[in-house]
Amino acid sequence: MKLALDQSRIDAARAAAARIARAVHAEAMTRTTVAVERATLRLFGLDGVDVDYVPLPNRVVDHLAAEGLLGHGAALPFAGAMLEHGLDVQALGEAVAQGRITLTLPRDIPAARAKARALAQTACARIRANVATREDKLESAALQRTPWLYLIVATGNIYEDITQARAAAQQGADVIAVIRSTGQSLLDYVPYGATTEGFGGTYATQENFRLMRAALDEVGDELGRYIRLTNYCSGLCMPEIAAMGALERLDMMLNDAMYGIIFRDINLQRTFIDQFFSRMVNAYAGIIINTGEDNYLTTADAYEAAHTVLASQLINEQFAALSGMAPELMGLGHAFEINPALENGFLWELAHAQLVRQVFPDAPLKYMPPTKYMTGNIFKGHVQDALFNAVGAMTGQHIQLLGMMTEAIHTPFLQDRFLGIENARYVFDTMRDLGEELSITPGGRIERRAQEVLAQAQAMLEEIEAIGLPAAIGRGQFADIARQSDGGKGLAGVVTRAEGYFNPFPELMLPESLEGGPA
Amino acid sequence: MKLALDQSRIDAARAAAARIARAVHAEAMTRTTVAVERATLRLFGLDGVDVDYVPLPNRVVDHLAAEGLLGHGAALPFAGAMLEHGLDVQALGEAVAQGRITLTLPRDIPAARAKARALAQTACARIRANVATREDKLESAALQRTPWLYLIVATGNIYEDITQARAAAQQGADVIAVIRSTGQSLLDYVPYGATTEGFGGTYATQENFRLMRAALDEVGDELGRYIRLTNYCSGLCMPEIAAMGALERLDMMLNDAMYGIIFRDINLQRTFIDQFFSRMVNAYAGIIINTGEDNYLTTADAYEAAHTVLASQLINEQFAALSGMAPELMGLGHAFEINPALENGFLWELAHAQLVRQVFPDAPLKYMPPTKYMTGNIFKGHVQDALFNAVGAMTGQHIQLLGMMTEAIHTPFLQDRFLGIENARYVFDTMRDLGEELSITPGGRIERRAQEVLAQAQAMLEEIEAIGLPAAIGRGQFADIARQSDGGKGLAGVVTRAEGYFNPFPELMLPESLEGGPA
Amino acid sequence: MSNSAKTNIVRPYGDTLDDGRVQMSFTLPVPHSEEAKEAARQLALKMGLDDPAVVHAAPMGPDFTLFVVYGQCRHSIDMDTITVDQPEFEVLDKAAIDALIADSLGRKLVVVGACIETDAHTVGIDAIMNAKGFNGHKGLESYHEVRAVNLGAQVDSADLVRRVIAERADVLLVSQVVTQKDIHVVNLRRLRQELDRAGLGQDLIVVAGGPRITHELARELGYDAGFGPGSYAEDVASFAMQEWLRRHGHQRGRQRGERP
Amino acid sequence: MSNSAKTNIVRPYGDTLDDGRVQMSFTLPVPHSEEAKEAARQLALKMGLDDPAVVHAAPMGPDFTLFVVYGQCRHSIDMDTITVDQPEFEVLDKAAIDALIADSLGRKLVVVGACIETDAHTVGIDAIMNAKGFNGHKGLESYHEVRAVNLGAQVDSADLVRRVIAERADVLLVSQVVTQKDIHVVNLRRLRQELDRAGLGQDLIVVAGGPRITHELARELGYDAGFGPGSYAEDVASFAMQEWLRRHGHQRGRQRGERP
Ligand code: B12
Ligand code: B12
Ligand SMILES: Cc1ncc(COP(=O)(O)O)c(C=O)c1O
Ligand SMILES: Cc1ncc(COP(=O)(O)O)c(C=O)c1O
Repeated sequence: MKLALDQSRIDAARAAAARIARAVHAEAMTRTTVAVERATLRLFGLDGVDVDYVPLPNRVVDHLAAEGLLGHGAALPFAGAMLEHGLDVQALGEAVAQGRITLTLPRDIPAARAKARALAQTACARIRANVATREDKLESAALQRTPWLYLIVATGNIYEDITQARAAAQQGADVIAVIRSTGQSLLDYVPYGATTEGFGGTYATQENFRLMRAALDEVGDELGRYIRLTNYCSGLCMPEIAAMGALERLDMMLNDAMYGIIFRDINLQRTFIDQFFSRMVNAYAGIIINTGEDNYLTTADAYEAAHTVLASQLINEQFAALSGMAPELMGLGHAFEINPALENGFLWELAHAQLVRQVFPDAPLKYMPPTKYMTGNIFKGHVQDALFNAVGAMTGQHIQLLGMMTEAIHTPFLQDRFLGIENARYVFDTMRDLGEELSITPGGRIERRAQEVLAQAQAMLEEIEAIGLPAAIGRGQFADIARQSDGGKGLAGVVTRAEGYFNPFPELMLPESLEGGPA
Repeated sequence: MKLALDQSRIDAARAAAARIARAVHAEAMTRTTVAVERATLRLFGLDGVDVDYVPLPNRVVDHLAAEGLLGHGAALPFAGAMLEHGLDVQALGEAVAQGRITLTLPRDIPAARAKARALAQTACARIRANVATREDKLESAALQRTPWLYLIVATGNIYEDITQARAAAQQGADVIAVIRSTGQSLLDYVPYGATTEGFGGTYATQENFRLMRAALDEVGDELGRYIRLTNYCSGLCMPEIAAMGALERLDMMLNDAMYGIIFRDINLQRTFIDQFFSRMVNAYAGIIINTGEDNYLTTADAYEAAHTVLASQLINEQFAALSGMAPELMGLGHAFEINPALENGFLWELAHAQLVRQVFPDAPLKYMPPTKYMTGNIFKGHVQDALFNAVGAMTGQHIQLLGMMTEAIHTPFLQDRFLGIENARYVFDTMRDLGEELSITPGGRIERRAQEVLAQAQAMLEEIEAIGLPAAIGRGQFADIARQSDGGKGLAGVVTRAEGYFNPFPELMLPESLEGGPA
Repeated sequence: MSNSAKTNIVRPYGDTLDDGRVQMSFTLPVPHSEEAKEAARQLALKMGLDDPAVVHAAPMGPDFTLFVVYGQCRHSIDMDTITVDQPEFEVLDKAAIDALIADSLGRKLVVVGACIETDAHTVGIDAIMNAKGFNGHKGLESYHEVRAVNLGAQVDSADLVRRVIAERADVLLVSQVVTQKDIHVVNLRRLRQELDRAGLGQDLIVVAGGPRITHELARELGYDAGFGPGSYAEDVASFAMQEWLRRHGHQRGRQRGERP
Repeated sequence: MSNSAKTNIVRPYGDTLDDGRVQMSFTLPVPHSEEAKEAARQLALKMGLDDPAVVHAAPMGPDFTLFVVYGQCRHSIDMDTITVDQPEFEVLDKAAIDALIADSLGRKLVVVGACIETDAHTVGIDAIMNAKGFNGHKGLESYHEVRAVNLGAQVDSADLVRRVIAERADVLLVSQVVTQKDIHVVNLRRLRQELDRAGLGQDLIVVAGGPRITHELARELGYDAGFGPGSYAEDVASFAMQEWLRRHGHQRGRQRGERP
């Protein structure tokens, strides 16, 4: 199944997106954020909380901010103090939190820099070891056919999540995503330890990551398969969660350059800085990101706004590239969200899914199920999910987030997930080679629709290029939601880089070709 | 969506089927059956039962048989006696049943013949009036898009059936089939009056036909639509049910040349004679027949035995043609019955449905839902039905018998039907023009499969032609079930036509071109 | 239903009046086995299903089994005893509402709306408030005589109360969509407390809405009305204005709300 | 389930142990309205569901409404009290069964099978009896030491009894698939009477089967065993031979039937 598309339009759209992303990136590189610096400390190995349950990375970064040092980055003052006081990472963090040590700019900058590099190298070694473990496990596991079946767990309790995730794996899930508690994205710190009290999801904590990773490895070993783990690298702590995920061998992360701005009203400047760092870490850790374009279609109309999804994917692709991410890690998101009452809606879904497939031939596309038009009618919902699966099968999607017939009712029950998997497996097996055996009628409705969406996306990107991405977001071009550059949460955490700002990670993690990478 | 098919194969297969049917037909035309003669009397207007609830047509025909007169047909002795005794149809029937009159061969044969013709003309006038009423109602009704949604009711109680049928019509059903009680097909008489005690279905009686017809007309008028009514013109009373249906303005009839032989173990000779007469009546009454090839796939495997469906359809087509039926009334049956666990099963279903569509371009194909592989898992079942609907939408089927998610559990509940309709409407609307917008990859799996099935059907028909249809059925070529010419129920009701056998209906009902039609 | 005229006692309907048929599905945390099926059957019996048939039982991993059960429900409901607590108002159209406001207030009706606390599901409140509306029903922003202030997602209760005071709101609309672990109840309680603390109990009309919000629940939590799925701006506005008139001593024909 | 080791009392499981969640759907013969939804909710309460939520209500024509309801079931089941009445036998394979027959009878075991009265669903009985079998499990016809006589569909009970006598059958297998209005019970009773009348109570082993036949029901109706969905020839043959041995005074290790 192939659409005849005008390659020059694709190229032009992509080039516009590249220029859009570069403009934002250049601006972002002149600043840092509290979250980037906390993530740096976490990668150094700083963990734990103080008596008030405030994480030590927050304590240290807040301290640096109070001392007016944050523009220099956390790495130099912290590494310098380690050398000066002869303390290890954790001990120094605790000392700072307890007010026993005040951080300063190190006198011996080169030594501090070397120390910071060494700490970063240790982190990188651990992350590389995780990558190697993943590769080993994948090699000895049974071959995984695409699409991978991606299931969410969302009980709010990590232990109950584990029960659910084990069962889902046994039922055939390839990927488990632990949905985060409502509201965590607005916390300017990462909660600590194993948690059992989330709403609509479970807190993302490093311990929860570790527990779930171990459980999935265990059940995967039993089943002779590798079960991928996903969490949310999103919100005010995006870079820290990237760090935690890299350290705990997560395999995928929800991570979008614009989602937080639009859907969580997180400050735009903050988000662009944070997403760069977090994607760099994700790329280095071999973590596939999942972008969130599907969300646009929950507020805007999926038929009218289809082109905004493509435009946003092209922007996300270019931001990811600037973070050193290969296309093989770009799980660009899109969704089956057209009103089921629309005549020929299935044709438009097919057109869109195939368009995206062809515009991003190497990306492990993530295809999202119907949510907005799901209702309490679970029977009809199950059929909506089946048609979603059919489009996935016909267009060769890579990651299929399975629809739940109870989408409009509750976060999934164990049996909802089981029935969702059964639905998907049936459709994918019975339609295995259908995509190959059907062609799209040239010049027909499907092809014309895809061409139209492509043309609209190109036009949109050219318009955004002219006014700049922040202005475009300010006009509500995505998801019908408008956000201003100075609005939203977390702007206070954005700091202009001082002369001599230093962070050891870009040098180690970015490919040579990129700005900030190894010289 | 079009398959490249070798037209010469289709022509050869059809020609073989024509020769097969003609051979059987020639043989059948030398005999009559108790059911044909009872149907003749019913068309004359004979109705009612005796004190033991034995229908008067049975009493009269049994009497003729006892008198050794049945080989002459019922028409002449009966019409002659009417003249002789000056009685009307009903009075004469009652007199015979009460033993007050003994029927004989009329002395004045031409007068009796004229009387019989006059009675038949009255019947034909009533039937033509029914056809006109149907056409009027269809004209003033809202345009019906294909596929027509065909729903069954099967409570066993005609009044409860009416409640269900009304609700189904309100929900969107285009066709209502009243399923017959288990075992009625083996009764050698038609029950009488309104009935409330069937098992797995409701008895087919003329009164039940009338009640349901009136109810559907009423709800159809309310809705501004014409709701078609279907019943079973099958079993030992096939010709009588055809007569009843024609008189009560049914719109469709399950009516197959071989189903009774194979699935009800009804005698083969009896069936071939009965089916001719019943189809002639159906054709005259503008009643679409539904053939039963779908049933083969409930005992034989749907993938392995796909070609038997096509071969049987070609035979049914030729038998129907010999009864004067136009292709527009041939609702040839086929089904979506491949094991859902079979990889690429959907492709083979698509291949088959499209093959049948192309081999019979003018026939209102009747597409049957999954039944055999339906289980107590209603959720999966609903998805199986959705994919069945998808094939129906893509291949342009004409009559879609809707699947019920509770197929493996019980005859449909009201809500099962509602959800089945909702499923179908969603799929048909969202895929409205999908068939047009997709082409089948030339030389691919789907096309090769269709070609293979066609070739197998051709080979099978050529083989059957060589040995004759009765022998082929004797070898279990259809549905893996073998039946012998002299076996099964109802052989005793077959009578060789005597010299001077007369039945007024063929002359009035058959087109000129056919044997038995007007000179 | 011709038969049901006789009596108002109803039972579930499969394919025959009063056959009581219901379908159920559930999971038991036990391995798939004959014993598990029997347990499912007995559970259905306890629920008052006669002749329960376990028509499907599937292992979901080694520890859980899924069941589909059909049975005949012994229970019935007397429709004559059913009363539904619904907000009392007559649904007016946009023009009538505008006219009513102009007549009675002589100024614009101020409506503040928000999706509170951690909840970011704004589609529902937007459907009511934004000009565009929902399903062809225009939102409050498009009403001439309404000043609609939609604060959007994740609005902290305390902030909201400050804003209500600042805007001199007549009506406050609150949306809650996430209900896991009854978080919506917690959030709505918290807001009610904040409102009470600020002394906003008297004049302000406070309405809650969302897919799992019922009028009953809203009343329990101290709100003036609750609106569920399928609500439109004109419903809320009609209620609010008629409530305003009631509070301010005006009279109007009362009638149970009906969707047009 | 780590937790459930503590106790054997189980409740339905949604996403948390003992949350009791169940799904239901049913129809009420009333028009779609708020009152109808309330009736559905109250019905769920009567069934012992706490906090029932009517998540979907759709009019099905003017007289009926469909409901989907979720709720938390108050009832629980103590797994320790569950006993299942099952035919007692050890499942042997084809070769072992053949050997057992040859050893014990010294002649072929004669098995007559039929789908009785109006029922024409032969696929089930064919699955057990015909050589081809079902799901890769060969049927009795293919057993060396079995003489299998499959009479097929719609066999009249009186005819069947005559045939059983004529064939000197050891085992009679009866299939019943249509169950509407309990027609299977009527048919099976009738056959049992005919068998008794013919004095076939003692020696003949009589087994019933079909998708809604349970061992319990079969025993109630005077049959030696009942087999439901998923039965294979070896199950029936194992049972029959072991029952034959019991009746003829042989002993064998008894064990509850388990699918291989
Ligand atoms: C769209 C959507 C989102 C979007 C929201 C975008 C946005 N800006 O609103 C995004 C993608 C951001 C999102 C995120 C999440 N979501 Co969400 N989401 C949905 C979804 C698909 C549709 C909701 C919707 O828009 N409905 C359409 C509107 C028009 O309907 P409505 O809200 O009911 O409003 C109507 C009435 O209720 C009423 N009404 C509503 N409010 C008010 C207020 C007043 C005053 C009045 C009078 C009337 C009224 O009038 C409206 C019009 O008739 C539902 C599933 C579904 N199909 O329902 C899940 C769902 C609501 N989400 C859910 C969850 C858990 C989340 C997350 C917490 C998941 C996570 N952990 O990441 C996040 C976090 C969000 C947060 N912090 O709150 C769950 C909630 C489960 C539960 N019952 O607790 C649902 C049910 C999905 C699921 N099955 O898991 N979600
Ligand atoms: C195939 C089929 C038919 C075929 C039958 C062909 C044939 N020669 O058998 C045809 C098309 C002819 C047919 C007709 C009818 N059918 Co039918 N049919 C089915 C269908 C689709 C599958 C049944 C089947 O073959 N299952 C596969 C076999 C292998 O499973 P099984 O029978 O359960 O057998 C297994 C076990 O139960 C057990 N077993 C069975 N018998 C025995 C016996 C012994 C001794 C032992 C040990 C074990 C055993 O072992 C088998 C292997 O594991 C079902 C729906 C469904 N999906 O279940 C409807 C179904 C059974 N039919 C039904 C009905 C109502 C009819 C009709 C009455 C409809 C009508 N009014 O026209 C007719 C009349 C038939 C008649 N006179 O009996 C209903 C019965 C409803 C009910 N519960 O009462 C069903 C459930 C469909 C529905 N939802 O309406 N049917
Ligand atoms: C990219 C992305 N991040 C995050 C989320 C989840 O929201 P939250 O930020 O509240 O965790 C989503 C929604 O599914 C998403 O698509
Ligand atoms: C042609 C035909 N006749 C009749 C029937 C129904 O069976 P019975 O003959 O028992 O009414 C079917 C089955 O669906 C059929 O396809």
